[in-house]
Amino acid sequence: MIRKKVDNVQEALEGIQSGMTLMLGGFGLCGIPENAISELVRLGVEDLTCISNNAGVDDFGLGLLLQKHQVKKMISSYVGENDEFERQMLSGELDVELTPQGTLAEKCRAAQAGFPAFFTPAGYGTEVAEGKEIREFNGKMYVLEEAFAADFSFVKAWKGDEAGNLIFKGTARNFNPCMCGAAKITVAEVEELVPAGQLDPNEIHIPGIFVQRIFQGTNYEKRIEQRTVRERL
Amino acid sequence: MIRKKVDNVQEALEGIQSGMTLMLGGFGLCGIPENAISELVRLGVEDLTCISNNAGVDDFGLGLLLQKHQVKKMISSYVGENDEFERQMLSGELDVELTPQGTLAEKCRAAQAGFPAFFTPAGYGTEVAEGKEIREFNGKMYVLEEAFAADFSFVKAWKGDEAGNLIFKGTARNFNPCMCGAAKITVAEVEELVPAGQLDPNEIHIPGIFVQRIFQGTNYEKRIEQRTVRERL
Amino acid sequence: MLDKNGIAKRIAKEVKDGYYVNLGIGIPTLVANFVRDDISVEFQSENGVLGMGPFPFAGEEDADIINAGKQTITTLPGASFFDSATSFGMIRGKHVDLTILGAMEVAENGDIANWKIPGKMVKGMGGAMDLVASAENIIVAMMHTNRAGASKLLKQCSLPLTGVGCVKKVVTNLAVLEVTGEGFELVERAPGVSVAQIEEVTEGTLVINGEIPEMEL
Amino acid sequence: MLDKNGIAKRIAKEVKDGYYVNLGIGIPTLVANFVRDDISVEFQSENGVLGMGPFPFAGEEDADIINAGKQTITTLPGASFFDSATSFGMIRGKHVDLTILGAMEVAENGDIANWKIPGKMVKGMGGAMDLVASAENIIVAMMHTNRAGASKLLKQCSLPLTGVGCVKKVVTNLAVLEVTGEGFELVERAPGVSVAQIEEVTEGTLVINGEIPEMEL
Repeated sequence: MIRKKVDNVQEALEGIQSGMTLMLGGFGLCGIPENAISELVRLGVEDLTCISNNAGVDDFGLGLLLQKHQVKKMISSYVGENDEFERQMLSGELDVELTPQGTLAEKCRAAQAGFPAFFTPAGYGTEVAEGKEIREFNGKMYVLEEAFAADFSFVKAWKGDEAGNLIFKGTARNFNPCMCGAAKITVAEVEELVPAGQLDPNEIHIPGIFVQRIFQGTNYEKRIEQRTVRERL
Repeated sequence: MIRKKVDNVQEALEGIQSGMTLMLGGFGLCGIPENAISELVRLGVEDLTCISNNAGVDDFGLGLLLQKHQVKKMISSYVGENDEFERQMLSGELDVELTPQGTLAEKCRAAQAGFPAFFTPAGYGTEVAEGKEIREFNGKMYVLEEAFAADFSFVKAWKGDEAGNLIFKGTARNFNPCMCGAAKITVAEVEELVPAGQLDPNEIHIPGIFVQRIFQGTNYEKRIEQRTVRERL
Repeated sequence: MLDKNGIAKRIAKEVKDGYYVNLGIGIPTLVANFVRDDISVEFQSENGVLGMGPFPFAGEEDADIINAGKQTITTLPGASFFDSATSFGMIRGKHVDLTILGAMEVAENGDIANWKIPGKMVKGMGGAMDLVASAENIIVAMMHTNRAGASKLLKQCSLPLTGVGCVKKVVTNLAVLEVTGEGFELVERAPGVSVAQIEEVTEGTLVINGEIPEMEL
Repeated sequence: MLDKNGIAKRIAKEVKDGYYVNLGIGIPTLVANFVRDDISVEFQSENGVLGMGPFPFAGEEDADIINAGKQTITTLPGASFFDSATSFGMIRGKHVDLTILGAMEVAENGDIANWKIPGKMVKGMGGAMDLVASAENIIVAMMHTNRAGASKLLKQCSLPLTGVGCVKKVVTNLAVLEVTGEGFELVERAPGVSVAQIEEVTEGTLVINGEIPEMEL
């Protein structure tokens, strides 16, 4: 077993520098690497390029990094629900590359799995396809998209073991598995870290080979963005 | 819940015809759809094109279809351990398209996930790349490979539910998940079929949307190709 | 004239037995409330769940189980969770049978715009570009006019596109229209709405063949 | 001169702490038996397992748990199972640190042939083409000559290629050689084997710099 456990978030983020490109898992505030984001804020690294489906909300998640102007560029699919993000983008303070959500996921997976490029129908005929190669296959038009290249990938899992194996919970899975092994260094934070051998090899979502560092996270807030309930009849 | 359960292998193979292209899961004899293969032999359909990593052994697995000359063409990565396969191939009775194993898996996954083509480094500079587009990305050469197109996909899982959700066991997983939803109709046979709701939504390897028909298989032989043991000290 | 729930109710009639359905944010989300309960349907949300159920009862919300609108949800028997790449594999691979989404503009050739107003507002495309480029059966749910009263059914979209030639049907507060080679073919009128009222607020070519029935809800 | 186990034993010295290693069929499989037990290594098998352990005891074989050579295996704590697409994602994505495989021929520029003898024998490439096209650290384990006594270390491969310019190191029953721009650089001799003996059965350019040490096993 190759041991991936590190003692805390400080150790997990060793080597992080201003100007780097980071991947961050999560959809909205669901499944985001809360501990890593806090530490990025504390470290004050700047000029970051962040690949993340959303950018949190004004006062939580990646919104915390935006507030402190640590982010130079966001690569995301959706901006809604974050006024500061929209303001910085419209004012030109922040460079934003909007990417269709499925393309965003696959550009991560391509980096993970060693594919330099793939053809997808998403965005054909729109400004997303401008400057990109277009090709017809079986009568349908496709856009050539390239794999991402990133320095660090920060993901959040439910359970993990010391070998770096990960299991996610519910829809907190989302982009997290696609980002594992998609950057030079993948850092996983988990709600419960167990010794190797305690997770069923058949139930592992992401094998430890895709993870370089794993640590037990603390103080998860897991804020709900749109609490929606139904009436009891 | 959309019900995918059918009563038996006969019902599961309804619509199968000579001349069709089939995907069959399994690696060697591990995780092969034994019931579907038996039924294909019984039905006597001919001129089949079979996409499968291997072709079984002489008297089991896809070897049974080869023996009866039901196969016109095999698309596989490895022929070893099957004398009849090698004989038919070298004599020209059988058309064989040898494909690198990772490319084979990804051509299935591309069909499942709606990608018409992808670039892979496998086979560059070899006869596998002949006639295919070659392109350089970041100083490395890649071959453009296209998604498979198949009529039926036959897979074998460990557990499944009536909604078509699948869980595989050990290395019997192999190509099976990649082939689900990669053909017009996916037929899954399982060792244990349970009502919807009995599998944990978090532990499902293949969501039911990729499966059109599921049935409880019978009489699994699960033959071991290379029984290898160590001495008790 | 229909309200948002009315539009959702009419669209629910398009949902057939055995369909996997992806519902966009807004009016489309309401469609789930009106699907007949004698048919089998599964709802997919692109953030990674199939087999979505109703919203949870108060106190039973789970922050780890949400839909693409970031709302807390529940799951039904037969549900499954998966990652984003697999989710869009379902969508791109045409395994989802029906996609229902909102729009700012629809053109008579089936083009759709719903993610950006240059210089003013950018929400982002989210999963919409993947959905409209992949799905074969796309229904747009929207009001017939924008807040300024201008038609949203146009000869050509003026806003940046989300997808080209992909919309098959539009259900608004006033009408049901099919996108054909000739333009928007008027199929049904909303209760109490006249053909003339619809013509007045449809900037794109409106095709009217014979008597147009009022919709049944 | 080494036997197959000797070749495996020498190659085991190339396996470093923290390596994920893919072992091909034949001699490479034996390497696992000789890796130092004070380092942490995980073995990957491309049919879908990471963290392979030793063969099972008789009576404990599981038909559902095999390696790429179709042999029954066991797993160690920290193991995981996955599908073929994910498995080759590990390989193609360069997550596997070392690949050890057999060959019929190796050329002095690093080309390798190991899957086909036209008209005579076709085993298929299995996962070898993906492995050699992706891995940055590839060691070939083979006998120095074929059954007819002809050299397998050539100026150019005569058989259909598996991959081009990819082999970094070759360990045979006679020697350890590194593939450099100049040819096969002789690095070590097998016990009791002279440089002259190696020269005699090496058809490709053999580079000899200074004294060549005997290998330590």
